[in-house]
Amino acid sequence: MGETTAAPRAMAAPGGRAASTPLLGNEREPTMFEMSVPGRTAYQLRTTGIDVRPLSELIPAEFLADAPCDIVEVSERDLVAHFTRLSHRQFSVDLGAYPLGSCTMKYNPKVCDTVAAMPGLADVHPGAPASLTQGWLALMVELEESLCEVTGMAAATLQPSAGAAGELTGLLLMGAYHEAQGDRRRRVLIPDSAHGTNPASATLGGYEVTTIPTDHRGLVDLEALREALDTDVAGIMLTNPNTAGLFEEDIAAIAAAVHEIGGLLYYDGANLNAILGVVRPGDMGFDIIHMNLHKTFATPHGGGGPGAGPVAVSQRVKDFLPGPKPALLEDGTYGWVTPPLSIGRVHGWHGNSLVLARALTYLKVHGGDGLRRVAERAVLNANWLRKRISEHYPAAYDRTCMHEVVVTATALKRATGIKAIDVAKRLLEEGFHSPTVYFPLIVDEALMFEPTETESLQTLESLAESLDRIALEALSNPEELQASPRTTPVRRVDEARAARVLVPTEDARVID
Amino acid sequence: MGETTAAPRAMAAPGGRAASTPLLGNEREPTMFEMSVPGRTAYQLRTTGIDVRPLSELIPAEFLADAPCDIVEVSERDLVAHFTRLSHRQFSVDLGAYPLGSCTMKYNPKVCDTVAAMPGLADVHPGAPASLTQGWLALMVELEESLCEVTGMAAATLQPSAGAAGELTGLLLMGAYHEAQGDRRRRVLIPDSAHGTNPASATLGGYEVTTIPTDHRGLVDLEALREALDTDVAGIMLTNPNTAGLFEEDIAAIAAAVHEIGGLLYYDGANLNAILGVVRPGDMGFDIIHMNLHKTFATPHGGGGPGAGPVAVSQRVKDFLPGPKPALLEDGTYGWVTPPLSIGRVHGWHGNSLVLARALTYLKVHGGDGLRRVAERAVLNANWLRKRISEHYPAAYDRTCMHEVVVTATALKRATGIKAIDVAKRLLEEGFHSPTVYFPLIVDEALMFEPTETESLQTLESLAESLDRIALEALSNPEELQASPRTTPVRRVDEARAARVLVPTEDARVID
Amino acid sequence: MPDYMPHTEAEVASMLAFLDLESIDQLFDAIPKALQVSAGLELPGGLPEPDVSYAMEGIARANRGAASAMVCFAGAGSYDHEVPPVVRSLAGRGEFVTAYTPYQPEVAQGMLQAIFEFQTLVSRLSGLPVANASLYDGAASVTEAINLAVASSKSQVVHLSTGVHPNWRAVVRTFARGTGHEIVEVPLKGGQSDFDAVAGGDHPGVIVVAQTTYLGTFDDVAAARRRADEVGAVLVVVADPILASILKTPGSLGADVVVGEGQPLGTALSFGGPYLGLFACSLHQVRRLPGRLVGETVDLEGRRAYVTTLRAREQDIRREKATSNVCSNQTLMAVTAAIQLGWLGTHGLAEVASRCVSSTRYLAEQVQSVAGVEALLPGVSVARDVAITTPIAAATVLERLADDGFLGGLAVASLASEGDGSIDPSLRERTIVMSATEKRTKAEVDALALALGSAIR
Amino acid sequence: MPDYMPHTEAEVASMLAFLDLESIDQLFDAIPKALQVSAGLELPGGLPEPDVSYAMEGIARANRGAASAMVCFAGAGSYDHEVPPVVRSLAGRGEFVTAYTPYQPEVAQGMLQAIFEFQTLVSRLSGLPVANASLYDGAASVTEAINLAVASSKSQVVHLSTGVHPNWRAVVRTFARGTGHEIVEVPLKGGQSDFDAVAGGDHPGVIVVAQTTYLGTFDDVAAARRRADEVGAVLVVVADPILASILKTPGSLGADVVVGEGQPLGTALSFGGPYLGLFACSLHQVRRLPGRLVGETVDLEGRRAYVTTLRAREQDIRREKATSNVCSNQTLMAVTAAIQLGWLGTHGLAEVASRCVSSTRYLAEQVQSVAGVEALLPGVSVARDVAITTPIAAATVLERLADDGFLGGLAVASLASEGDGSIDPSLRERTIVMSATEKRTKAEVDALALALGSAIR
Ligand SMILES: Cc1ncc(COP(=O)(O)O)c(C=O)c1O
Ligand SMILES: Cc1ncc(COP(=O)(O)O)c(C=O)c1O
Repeated sequence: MGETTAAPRAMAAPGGRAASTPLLGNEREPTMFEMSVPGRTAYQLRTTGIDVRPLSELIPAEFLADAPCDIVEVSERDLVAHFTRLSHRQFSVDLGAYPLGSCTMKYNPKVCDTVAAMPGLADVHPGAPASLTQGWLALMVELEESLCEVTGMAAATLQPSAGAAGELTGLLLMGAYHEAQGDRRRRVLIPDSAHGTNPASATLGGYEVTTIPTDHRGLVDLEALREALDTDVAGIMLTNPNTAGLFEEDIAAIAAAVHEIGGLLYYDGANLNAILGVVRPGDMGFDIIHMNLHKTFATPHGGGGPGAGPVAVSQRVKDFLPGPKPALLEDGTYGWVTPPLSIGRVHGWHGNSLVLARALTYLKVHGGDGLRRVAERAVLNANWLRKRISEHYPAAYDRTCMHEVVVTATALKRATGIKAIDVAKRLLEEGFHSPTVYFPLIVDEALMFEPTETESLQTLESLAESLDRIALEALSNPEELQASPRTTPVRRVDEARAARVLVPTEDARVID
Repeated sequence: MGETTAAPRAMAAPGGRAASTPLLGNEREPTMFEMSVPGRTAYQLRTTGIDVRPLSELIPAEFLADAPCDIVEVSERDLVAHFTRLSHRQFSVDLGAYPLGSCTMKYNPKVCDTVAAMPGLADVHPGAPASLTQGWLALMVELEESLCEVTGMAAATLQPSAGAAGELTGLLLMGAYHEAQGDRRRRVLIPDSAHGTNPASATLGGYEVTTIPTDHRGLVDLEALREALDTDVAGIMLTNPNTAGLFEEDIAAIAAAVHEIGGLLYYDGANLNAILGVVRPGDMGFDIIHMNLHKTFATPHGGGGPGAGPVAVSQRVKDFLPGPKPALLEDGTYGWVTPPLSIGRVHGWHGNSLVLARALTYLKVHGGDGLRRVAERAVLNANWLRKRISEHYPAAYDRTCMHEVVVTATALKRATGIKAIDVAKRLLEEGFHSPTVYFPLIVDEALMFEPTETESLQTLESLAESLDRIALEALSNPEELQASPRTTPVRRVDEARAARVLVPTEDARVID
Repeated sequence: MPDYMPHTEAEVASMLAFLDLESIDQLFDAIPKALQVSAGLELPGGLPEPDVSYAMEGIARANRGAASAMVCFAGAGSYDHEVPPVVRSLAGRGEFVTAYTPYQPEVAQGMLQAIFEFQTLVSRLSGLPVANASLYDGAASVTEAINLAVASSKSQVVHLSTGVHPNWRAVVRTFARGTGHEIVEVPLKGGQSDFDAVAGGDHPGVIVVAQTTYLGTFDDVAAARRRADEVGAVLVVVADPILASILKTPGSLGADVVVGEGQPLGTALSFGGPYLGLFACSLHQVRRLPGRLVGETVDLEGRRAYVTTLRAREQDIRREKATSNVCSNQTLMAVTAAIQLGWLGTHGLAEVASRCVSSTRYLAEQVQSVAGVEALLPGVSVARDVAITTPIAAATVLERLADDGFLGGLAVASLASEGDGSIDPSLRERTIVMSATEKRTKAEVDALALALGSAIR
Repeated sequence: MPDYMPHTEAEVASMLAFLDLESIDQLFDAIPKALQVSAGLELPGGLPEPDVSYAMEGIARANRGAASAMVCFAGAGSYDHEVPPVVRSLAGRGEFVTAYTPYQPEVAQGMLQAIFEFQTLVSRLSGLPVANASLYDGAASVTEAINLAVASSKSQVVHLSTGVHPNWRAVVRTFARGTGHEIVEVPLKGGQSDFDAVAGGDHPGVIVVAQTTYLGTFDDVAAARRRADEVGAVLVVVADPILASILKTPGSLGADVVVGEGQPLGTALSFGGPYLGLFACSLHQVRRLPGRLVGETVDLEGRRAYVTTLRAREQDIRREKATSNVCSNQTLMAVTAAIQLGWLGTHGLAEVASRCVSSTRYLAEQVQSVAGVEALLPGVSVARDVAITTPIAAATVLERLADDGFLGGLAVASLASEGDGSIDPSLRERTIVMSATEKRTKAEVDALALALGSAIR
């Protein structure tokens, strides 16, 4: 009987079927749109007592759509199941070690989630008068001051939303500074090891980029730098430790040289974790610096963002900072003040405020001493791992590294055909997220490990054992290895096809 | 170099290794104890300003241990990773359909989590004076009244922590009632289809159990019941719909017969979901009833509990209810009142209060109409499924069922050797939780499906298709089927060994 | 009205058609019309979620006494401990919260392993080799322990120390109506069980004492063991799971069964529930163990796995012959306790325990320095609670303290009824039991003492 | 002090020994001693988590203006919408919160699919076929849109309507310092862009208008499209994602790029961030798209899979030639928006949009019935905000309303600086822009109107 009058066959996808959670299976998860059924709803809204009038009485006809925009129609139950299953198809720090170089994927304390959810912080309208937001203003002033102390700078802005936004802000500050000296400089120097955001930001900042090579030590080639310097150079962008995980030992000389031609030093703070409480960019001679609070200060990365990229500057750049800035006023209250020569706003409001609240929480828990311990343990972990895996994965530069180590799989590749990417994929099967691969660009077959300070010695040892196993497997069974990962919900994906047959939305679907 | 001074080899388990999350692999997750490292800590406590004195000054030596009890030593990071990974090894309603018969695994609205976490509810000491807990008292009174209206009873107690506790409470009420009539009755009648808690509770309530058989309709055998009735019978325990998912049509006759000999009717409310707003136990003639708020009222089951098993009673049993009970006093405030002939407390305090708050939230969202819709859709779903799967999985009793349907795999077993348990295990691979198996005991090879009202038609159809597939596979490839589940973190487990070589704690471990 | 059901009207219609039905009411045709609700339930109509949230917030606000709003010195079994965001966040994961009892171990290793870890922790803290997966609360645990002990000793006479929380004793008495156990309450003398006072009657089969009493004194478990040996009784010990870190374990002192209230292990005060009944026993009692037990085993590929075991004890198998009727328990609280204990660790738990004792001693000193306030039992060591007497009714004092923002403790008269063996009848109405957890600061204690000075006037 | 690092002292020692080091300081030997921090950072010592929580609670309490504490009528781009527990709970799952950018698609299908769904939703709402994975906020989106449009039109002259939020325009101007774009602001007339007022200058390569202005009026996108066609400009439209449900899509009206602020889609007011920059464009612009883009593909077994695609646009590959410098974006807010839109669905979003317009109209009527309060633009339809003028300074009125428990709106003078083309200079100081979302009740609106009556006196 079942099959006679049976159910509507051309059905939406079943929201209650859990075959895509890796706990049960590795089938694909339907999209919300595939689960959608006309007329199904989940929303519940407050009873207001205000009648909803016909839209035609409220909105001029030329602007009004004929019908509501069709988005999706699912039940709350299916919504929960869908996103819970998607979460099971996602790796995260909460699941295990994430030694992704340059990303500082440390443990994100849960207390910060609670702080960011406090109604007194989360429910504040950014345009509310200062009298109603004294807490937020105080928080921001305290954070600015703390970050200045950590970095050795004179003043800061919290507006930039991420590192790249901080970079661009910094470059505009650089320009404003030179302009105020009556100077218009066109070039910015950037090492070849730099992160891609550096040159991209420089371009958007209105500069031409001059690339400075890295020498055999893995450091800025001082000679090349000196040659590139002239009075058309607005400044240099450096990260220190650099992206090879090495401290730029010549920083004092570099700073002197750049300052001598009237240039400024920009510090890409992505690697600040290595030197917290040990050495400060300001003391090294940097004039402008951004921090990635989503790296160093443990605010979670959210699968791609949000971050926060505050910029701190030395005394002579201070007056150009974006505004309005939070400040303690003379009457003892907090308010907004715009610096005299401000470049203007770089954010629609005051920055990624709730990220800032998380960072201040982290800062307060650690205090000055704790931050130094962070750097020490981060560097200790990286060096331990560097030495421990050096047999099969020699460091690109054989010296004490800072918080991360770049190793190379060139020898492995030569011997077995196994590339850095194969190691990275195979490592997933071992229960670890892959390191960063093929960055920095100056190292062949680069694998960049940043173990971070919240991983234990046991985790490092286990990671090393996995890497050893992979190296042996590369010799004994390279084909199998290249087929990895095999235990994940999907295997290696066809990236070329994604670009060739672009399907950026459900409505462009061509597959199945 | 790596291998010379290499790392300590006899190490604790690596907390950062995620090979046990099914996303990456199906290795076993180490226990917290295996990850433990002497001296490692996670805790952080408030600064109090009170000095901790030497314990020897505070505690008589004969009571004081020589050293703190060794429990476990892990970092917060590893704790998070461990329990997040464990959560990935656990099925739940949030992941997908859970058609576990008799358990009413409906969607648990997330709003109830928020309510249960409100500091004004969660942070209240149960012994605080009534003047400080007026909100809680009001909540409880409102819930009692609502539950009485839903069930058609006169008064209720919220103290019992779960259904079984409600049963025992109800049986003690039955005893107190008879005693107050100067009657001491020794027997309680229970159908053979009843849940095991019913006879177990009856024993603890001081009764002997007389089992009443089920007739060919799947209902109480009225003749057998009549024969069993005499003035030694304190009452009968029924669930209606019964555990075969059928409504006891003769309920009026049963009630009359039991009342005639002076007995009381106890209603096991586990199946209340089917009849919300349709028919009320009180109107059927029941005198005492428990509800499972963790079934009918959507409070989550927490992997085994907590539940809440309020008991409601008719006018004549009211005075015996446990106390103290929340009540609106004459002065307009709320307070605690103990019924005149109360059997006493059945809970250390007032019941599973936060579960009660969730249930009231659910009740308020649904209101009277909504509850009836719940029953309608629950029954509609069960019947649709019953008919849809009847080809391969005929219902044990071929008639309209209520909120759940018991089907039998006897024919399948005869034809293929595939048993109910095999179907249940194989269904996991299809992305569905198994139904309840081998219950009620009166049905051979029973598979008890309770789809619940929050599952969609699409989910039901997909479940049916999976069941069809399994039936065909039973014919074509029974060995494969018996090997299921194959995609889960562990395969079928050795239950006999668990009982034979008891390892109830880490300290009793004999494996690996 | 919006709700959580997915059915569109079209779907309901198509489903009915599939069933050859015209209306949904026909599904209920087996139910006699006369019995059916005709005019709908007399309940208010459904409200959208946000309206209900506002309503529940209003209810919550009416609880003046929330520990988040008042400084909490109330204890006596339920304590205001630190529960960090990390524990709440992990224990609140949907997979744990919305799972059922682990009937299919292949997809329930998460809960099963967490329970196994919980059992291990309870076993270590109690000093006994087996612990179950939880019972409803401390009161339920002591009730079940008595049932087990009676079954084992074959005597229904129970000597129950009045050091055990009065509410729990009330629960024991209620359930004894069904089992017929004879519950004899043992009075306290100097804060310890005075067995001589009940020596006249039948020899008990079961002795129950609290290692630390609800009034904050240390009872003598070793002495209770000697007593039990003399009369051949099974010894049940009620223990506090925090102090378990620093006290000799009841197991090492000879307890046969150890029970307790697990609320202090990560569960909020919660107006009394859901709490967590702890239950541990010796190996030879395991076949009488109430509730679920998780054991380790292997799967068919030899991988370590967990499963509920010795199920033949349980009601769903043994029915009227089961050792207990418990089915749903408090698993989520057990998992919470495992997480909280993991977070505290050996050192954290010891630190919390030490602070509780130390700060309660400081509290005792400060409040007893107020003229008119006396120790209930001068010179007797305090564990994690202290009982004091005031010159006026305790209830009045507490109301006044509340006006100053303090939940100053519990009035013993609100717990122990008249004639209770735990306390001198002449002092009952004037006794407060109070406690300082690891969260209480010096400033808070000092302020309480100050407020108490005015409150007793 | 406690912290989050697992290292025991013994482990530190053994790790140092493995590295042949005596002290941890030696790890930093490459850093010139003279540069090193000698005496430690001048920061307070670390505090335990609970102390910090209390401190942060104190800070939070100092924000009198929290929408949970005051009735919020402030809008102008950031709105107090219902975000239900279910959305917060799903978006808060640790797997989403603590993931990095999906660099390894095999273990990031969760985020990738969620972003794909987000892109689909934004595409549907904008009426354009491609949407990216998010940018920082509305201001960043409009800035990037201008960059894309300039690159496409090859003219750096940008006609930017002053109907666009003043803060966003400020951001555009700041970043134009680097790109050298010439930003010409187009004044409003009767609440719509008055292109004739700027017709004198160079032909623009880019025209930017807001479909609904920050003052709550409807601008005429079709007219802007005609203008753009006349001068050969690329048309960028700023749209509100809620009203998108009921208005003609900007795409259907001829927008080349649609941008917006996604905060109303499930993100709290958050004191301005993290918010969500929405960005959609036509297919032929896709190789200039800023930020990440997720595309569908297959894995090597042919299973549907998602991956970030067209990466050659991005800074990590293209470096100084990249279309944008953006790296980290606001993915978590994008996922939140997808969840929130899933919860609202087609009907819920339309209901919210209709309520916003309807309730804001009611709000407009009520406050304008107060003597002395006028519409800024009498007779002009209001979208989801309404601008009113008061007889006294708007800032003073708002302070007074705050004392009565209302966040009564935003003072236009706090947003638009002197001479801003969006508003009559003589009214700037006396104009308030206010909004009623779907959450505002009749009682609240009526009470606001009453309070306003006193506040303007
Ligand atoms: C060295 C370096 N610089 C800059 C950035 C850009 O930072 P963000 O992603 O916050 O924009 C990164 C991010 O990975 C980085 O590693
Ligand atoms: C029919 C029936 N009765 C009683 C119970 C016991 O309820 P609880 O688990 O709440 O004690 C159950 C639980 O599954 C049940 O299904």
